[in-house]
Amino acid sequence: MNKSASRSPSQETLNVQLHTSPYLRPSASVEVIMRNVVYALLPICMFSVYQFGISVLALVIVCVGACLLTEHFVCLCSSKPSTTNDWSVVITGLLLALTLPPGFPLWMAAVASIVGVAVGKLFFGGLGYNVMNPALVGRAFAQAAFTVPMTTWVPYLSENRFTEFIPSSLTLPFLRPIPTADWVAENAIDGFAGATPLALMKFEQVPTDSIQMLLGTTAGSSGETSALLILLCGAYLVMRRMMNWRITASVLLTAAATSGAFYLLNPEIYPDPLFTLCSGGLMLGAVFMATDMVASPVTPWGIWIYGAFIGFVTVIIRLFGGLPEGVMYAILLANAASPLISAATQPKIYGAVKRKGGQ
Amino acid sequence: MQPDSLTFIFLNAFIINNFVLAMFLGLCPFLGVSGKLKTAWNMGLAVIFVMLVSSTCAYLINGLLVRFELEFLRLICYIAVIASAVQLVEMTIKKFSPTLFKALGIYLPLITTNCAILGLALFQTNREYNFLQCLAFSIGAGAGFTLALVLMAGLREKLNLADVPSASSGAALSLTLAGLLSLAFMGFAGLGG
Amino acid sequence: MFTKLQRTLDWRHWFLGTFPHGIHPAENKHFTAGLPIQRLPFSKRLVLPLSQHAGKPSKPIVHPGQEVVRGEPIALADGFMSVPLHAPATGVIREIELMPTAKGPRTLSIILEVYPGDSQEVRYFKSRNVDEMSQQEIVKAVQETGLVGLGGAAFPTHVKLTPPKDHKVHTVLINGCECEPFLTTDHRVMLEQAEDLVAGTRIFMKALNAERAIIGTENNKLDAVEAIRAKLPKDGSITVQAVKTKYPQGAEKMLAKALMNLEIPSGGYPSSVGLAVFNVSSTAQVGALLPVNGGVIERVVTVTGPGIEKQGNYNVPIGTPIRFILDQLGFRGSAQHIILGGPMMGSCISSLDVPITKGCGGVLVLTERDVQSEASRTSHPCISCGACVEACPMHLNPCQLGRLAYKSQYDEMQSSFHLNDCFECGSCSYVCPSSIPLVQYFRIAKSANREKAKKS
Amino acid sequence: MIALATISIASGLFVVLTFQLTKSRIEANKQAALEQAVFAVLPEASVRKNYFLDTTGLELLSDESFAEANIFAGYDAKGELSGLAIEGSARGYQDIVSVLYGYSLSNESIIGITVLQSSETPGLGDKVETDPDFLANFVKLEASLNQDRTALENDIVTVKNGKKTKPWEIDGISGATVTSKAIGTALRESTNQTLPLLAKHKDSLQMTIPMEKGDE
Amino acid sequence: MVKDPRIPESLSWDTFLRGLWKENPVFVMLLGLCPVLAVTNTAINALAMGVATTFVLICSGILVSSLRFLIPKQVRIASYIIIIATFVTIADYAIQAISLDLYKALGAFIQLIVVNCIILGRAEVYASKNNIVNASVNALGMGVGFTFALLCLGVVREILGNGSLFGFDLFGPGFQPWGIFALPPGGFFVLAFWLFLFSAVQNRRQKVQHQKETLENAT
Repeated sequence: MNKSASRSPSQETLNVQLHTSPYLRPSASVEVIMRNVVYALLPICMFSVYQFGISVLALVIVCVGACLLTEHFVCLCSSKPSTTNDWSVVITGLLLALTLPPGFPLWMAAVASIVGVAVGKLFFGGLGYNVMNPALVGRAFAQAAFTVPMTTWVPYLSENRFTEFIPSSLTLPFLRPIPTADWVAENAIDGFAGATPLALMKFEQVPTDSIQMLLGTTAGSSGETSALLILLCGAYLVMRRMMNWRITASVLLTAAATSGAFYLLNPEIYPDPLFTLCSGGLMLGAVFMATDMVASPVTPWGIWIYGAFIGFVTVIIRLFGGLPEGVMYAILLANAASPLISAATQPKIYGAVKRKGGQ
Repeated sequence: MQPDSLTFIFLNAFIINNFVLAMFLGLCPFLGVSGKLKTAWNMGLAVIFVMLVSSTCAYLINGLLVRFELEFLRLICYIAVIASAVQLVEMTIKKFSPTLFKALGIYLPLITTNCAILGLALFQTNREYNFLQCLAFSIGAGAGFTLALVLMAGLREKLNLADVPSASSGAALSLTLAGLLSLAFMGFAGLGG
Repeated sequence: MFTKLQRTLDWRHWFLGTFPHGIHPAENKHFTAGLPIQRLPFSKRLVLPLSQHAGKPSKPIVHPGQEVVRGEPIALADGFMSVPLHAPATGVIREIELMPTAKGPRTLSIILEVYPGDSQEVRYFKSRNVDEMSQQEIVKAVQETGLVGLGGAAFPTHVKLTPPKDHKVHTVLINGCECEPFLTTDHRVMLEQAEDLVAGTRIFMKALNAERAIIGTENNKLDAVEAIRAKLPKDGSITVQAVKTKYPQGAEKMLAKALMNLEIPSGGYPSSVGLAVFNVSSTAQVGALLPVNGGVIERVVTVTGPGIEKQGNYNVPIGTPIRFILDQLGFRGSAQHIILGGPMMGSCISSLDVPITKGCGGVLVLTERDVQSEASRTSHPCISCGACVEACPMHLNPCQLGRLAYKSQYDEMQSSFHLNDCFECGSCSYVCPSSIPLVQYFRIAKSANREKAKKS
Repeated sequence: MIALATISIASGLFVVLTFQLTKSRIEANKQAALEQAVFAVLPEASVRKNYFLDTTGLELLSDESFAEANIFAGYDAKGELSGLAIEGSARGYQDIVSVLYGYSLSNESIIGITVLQSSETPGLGDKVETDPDFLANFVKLEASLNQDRTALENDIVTVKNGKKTKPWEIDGISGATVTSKAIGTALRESTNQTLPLLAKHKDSLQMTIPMEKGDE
Repeated sequence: MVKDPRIPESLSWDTFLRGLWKENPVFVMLLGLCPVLAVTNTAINALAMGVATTFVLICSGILVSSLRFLIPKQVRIASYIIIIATFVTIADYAIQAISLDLYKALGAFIQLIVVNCIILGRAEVYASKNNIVNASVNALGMGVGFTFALLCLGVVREILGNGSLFGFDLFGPGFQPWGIFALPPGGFFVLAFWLFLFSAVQNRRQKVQHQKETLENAT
C-alpha cells in the first residue's frame, strides 16, 4: 500500500488499496475459533486433573509444550514466521494429552507430540494441509510404538493423587515405564480391575454402569471418562457455531444404530447402545476429533457419510477386532477417506437441471 | 472366524494384512499410479482382474508341478505363466471390449512387473489354499490393493493443492502417506479373531 | 422498523419463503431506512459515460458547445443490446472524452456543463396513453427511456421484455429485496413511489403477456409491503410477498427460488422457467417515464456509512461526480474507502471524479478504522471448515474452488466445479474465517478462462 | 525361439542341479529344526518318531517323510514314551499363530509348548514365546478326556492375568490378551480334535521301542 | 547418464560407484521397494536380502552380458526373466540350506527378487550392452548400493524397534523398544525419513550453490 499520497479528498485521486468486495466480515477468524476450542477443552482437562491428579497436569503441560516447541522449531528451521499463534497446535497438544492414559510416561508423551505435530501436520505444510488429525497421528504412533504403556490404566480418584505422581509418569527417557502394579495395589479403591469399561466388556464380558461412564467415575484415558462433560463442552462450541454438529451427530447416531442392531441380535454378548456411546473415547472422538475441520469433508452429504463411517467402523473394531477400542483408527481411516467422500458427494448446484435447448 | 474360512481369507488380504500397506507388495505401481484418482481406479480394477486370472493359472500350474514332483521349477513357471497370462488378458480385452482396453490398456504391461501378482501366487502356494480359497485370496488382495491405491490417490490429489515443503514433497511425501495409511489400517488387526 | 429480534420471535415470519444457504450479515439499514428521498443541488459538471449498461455503448448525437435541455436524448442506442442516454440537466455540452469510471478503465463520456441559473424543469416530454400501446411499442418505448436494471447489473430492461421465442413468461417478479447491507434505495422507492411501481408492473405484464406479477421484498421492509398493498389493483393479478431477510436474496435466481420454488437453469435465463425479473426502482421508473415518453435522468442513491455526516437517500442526477455528493453531505476526511454499491458486491473507487451511473444504487463511505481492522486480519490457509459451502447460494464448493485457484488450476475449476455459475455475491469470502479473498480468486479465474477461450 | 528354448533348458538344468545339491542339506536343516522343537516341548525325550493320525488310523512314518507327519512321539533314553508333540493353530492378533505342544499321555496334560510361527506385535504379542510366567502355564496344564473318551473333560481356556484358579486354565499375559487367548484357542481346538482319536491308539504308541546303539 | 547405448563404456571407478550413490537404486531411483520395506525389520535380514539380491544381480549380469550376442531382440525380456528366475531359485535353495531361520524371516521375499525391477533394469539397460567385466562391476555396485540402502533401514529399525543391532543387545533390558519400527508403518516412516533427509540436504546444498552463483554474478 502506497501511503505517501495524501488522503485528503480534494486531491486528484484517493490512494486506496484496491480491496475487493465484500467489505464486511464477521468476527470469527481462525484464531478465534481455535481459541474457543481450547476454552472448550479446558473443563475436560480440569476434570481429568481432579480425577487423576498431578500426573495428568504434567501430561497436559508436556504435550502442549512439546507440540508448541515442535511447531516453533520447525518454523524456525524452514525460516518461516512461527505459526504457533494460531492456537491450532495447542488444541493438538491438549487433545493428545486427553487421549493418553493418565500414567503415561511423560517422555513418551513428548515423543508422541513431536511425531504428531511434525509428521502429522508440518510435514504436509502446516495448518490447513494436514491430511489426518495430528493428535491422532501422534496417538496412533504411540499406540504402535509403546503398546504396553498405552494400555496400562490406573485407578481414578486415588487418595494421594495431588501429592504424588503415578510412578510410571516419571520414567526416564528411553527406559521402560516403572511398573505401577504395587502403586495401584496401594492406592486403588476396592475392586479396581486395571482395565477400562471397554476392555472389561470385551475380554471378560463385565459391563459397567452407564451412569458411571456418563459422570466419569471409571478408568480410562485422561480425558475420555466423562461423556456428559464432553457433550457439554461440545454444546458450547456448537452454540458458538464453531463446530460442525452434524459430524458428531452422525458419528453418535451410527454408532448407536450399529451397536443397537447387534444388541438386538444377541443381548448376551453384545453391549447395549448406551454403553457404546458412553464408553471409551467415542464421545471425545465424536465431539473433538472427528470434527477436526481440516481432515473432514466439507460437502453436505459428505459430512454425514464421513460421520457414519466413523461410527460404523468404531463399533465393528470394538466388537470384532483385536482391540477393545477403535475410535482412533476409525477417525484416521475416515480422514484418509475424506478426499474420496468429498469427490463422491460434490453438492448439486443450483439450477443443475438439464438445459433446455441451446443458450 | 476360522483361519481358513473364505471370509477370513478375503478380509485378511483386503484390510487386516493389506497387500500393500502391511505386506509391501506392489509398491512400485502403488507409488507410481496414485497421482490421479481416476487412473487409480482403473489400475485397481485391472489388478483385481489380472490377479484373479493369474491366481487361477498359478493354482493349476502348481497342481501339475506337485503331481510331477517338479516343485523346484515353481518360480520359473509362475513368472512365465503370469507374464503370458497378462499378455493373454490384454489380447482378450482388446478383442472383446475396446473401451475397457482403452481404460486398462496402458496399465496392463505395468502389472507384469507388479510383485503383488507373483507374491499372490507364492503366498497362496505357501499357505496351501484350495481353489476357492485362492479365489477369495486373490479377490481380497486385489480389492486391498485397489483400496490402498484409491485412498492414496485421494490424499495425493488433496495435497497437490497444498503448500507442501519442498523437502517433504515427492517420494518422501508418498511414503509418509503410505505409513500413515498403514498405521490407520493397524486398527483392523485381530478383526474376526 | 422491524428489528431482527421481532422477526425471529414472530412465528408468522418462520414460514416465509426463502432459498437454501446464504448468510446473515449485519443489515445496517436503520441509518437511512427512515429518511425520505431528498433532492441534491445540481453539480456544475456532469460526466455521462456512454457505456452505463451491459452491451454496446450508446452513440452520441451531440457535439461540444451544443445546448441541451433536461430530458433530451444526447446519445442513441447502438443496436438492440444498447440504450440511449438523456441529458440529466439543462446546460451545454463541453466535451466528449475519456473519463475514469467506477468500473476501472477510462471510457468515452459526454461532459455536460450545467446552466447554474436554470430552473431545471423537464421540458422535453410528450404524454401518451400506455394502455393503447402494443407489446412491440412498449418494448421500443422502454428502450427509448434508456432504462437498465437499476439493481446494479445494468442489463437493458427492454431486452428482458423480449424473451426467446420458445419461452413463455407467465409470471413477472418484481425484485424489491435489496439484500445488500446499508442500502435503502429500493425500500424508499417502494414506500414513496408505490403507484409508479404498480403502474410499471402492469406495463411489464402487458409487454410480456404474463398472467400475474409478484412483488417480492424481504421481511425487514414490511412497511413497504403495506404501502404497495394499498395501491394494488383489485383483480389480484399483482401480489406482494415478503420473504426472509437473507443475503443474497436480491439475486434473481434466489428470488425465483424463494417466491416460486423454481430454479433458473445453470447458464439459462429466467424465461427458461417462465419468469421475468425486474428491479423495483426500474419498474417504478418505467411506471413514471413511459406515460410521458421521458428518459432516465436521475436515480435514487443511498449515501451512507460511518464516514459521512448527512446520511440519507437522495435523488441524484445521472453523471453527478461522487466528489460533489460527498462535499454536499459532509464527508469526513479520514475516510479511506468509498464503495459504489453495497458492501458485499460493490466496487471500491480509485478516483472521486467517478460519476453516479444508472446502475449505482449506493455510496458507502467507510472510515479508516474499518479499513484498518479489515487489513489487519491475516490470511490463513483454508482449514476446510465448510462455512463457505454452507453459505454459497449456488451450492458450489468454494472451498475446493479456492484451493484450485490458489494453485492456478483454472481449467479444473470450470470443468469440474462449475466456476461460471458463481455470480460473485461474496457470501463465501464473508464467512471465511481464514480471510481468503475467494471472490477475488474467482474473478481472476474467470477472466483467465475468458482470455484463454478468446485465444483458442 | 531356439535361443529361448536353449536358455530355458539350460536354466532348468541349473535349477535341478542346485536342487539336487542342496536337497540333503535342506532336509537336514528341517529335521534339525523340527527335532529342536519337539525336544523343546518334550523335555525328557531323546528319540522321535513321526506319525500320521486321522480318523482312519495311526500310521508310523519313516524318518524322511517327516513333512507329512502331524504327530511326533518322543521317547526317553530308556525307550519309554515320554510324550507326544502335536501342532495347533489359531487366529492371533496379526496373523495365524501356530504352536507345537507336548502332551503327556501318562498324566493327561500338556507339558510344554513352543511357538512355530507367529507374526505378533514385537514386544507384546511375542511375549508368549518368552514370558516365563506365561510359559509356566504349560509345565502341567490339564487336558484329560472325559469318561467316554469323545471330548475333553474341561476345555482349555485362557483367563485374565492373575485369575487362574483351575488346572486347565491358562493365565494370560496382561496387555497381550488376544495372543494369549489365541494360544488357548489353538490348544483347545487341537486337543479336542486329536486327543479322542489318539486315545484309540494309546497302546500302540505307548510300547517301548528298542534303543539303537549310538543313541544317547 | 546420456550415452550412446551402442558404445560400451570403458571400465572405471564410476562404473562401480554410480550404483552406490549417484544412481542408488533405492534412494534415487526408488526401485525394488518391496524388499526394502518388508525385510528390513532387523539388520541381519537386511544384510541377507542385500547379499542375495547382489548375488542374483551379478550372476544374471554376467550371463546376460555373455549371451548378449546370442539372444534375439524379440525374446530378450523373456530370456532375462528366465535367467533371473534361475538364479533366484538357486539363491532360494542356498539360503534354505544355510539357515532355515533366516529363510523363515525372509519368507517369500527371496523368491520375489525375480520381480525386483533393479535386476531386470540392469540386465536390459546395462548388461546387455556391455562386456562381462563391466557388467559384473556395475552389478556389484548396484548390489552394494542396494544392500547399503537396506542396511540404512535395517539398522535404524532394529536399533529403535528392538534395541539391538545384528542381534546384539545394545542398551540393556531397561530400554523401551519402539515397537512401531518393527511393524509395517515403521518401514514406511524410516524410508520416508531417509528420503526427506537426503532431499533436505540437497535443497540446502542447492541453495548454497545458488547463493554462491548469484554472489559471483554480482561481483
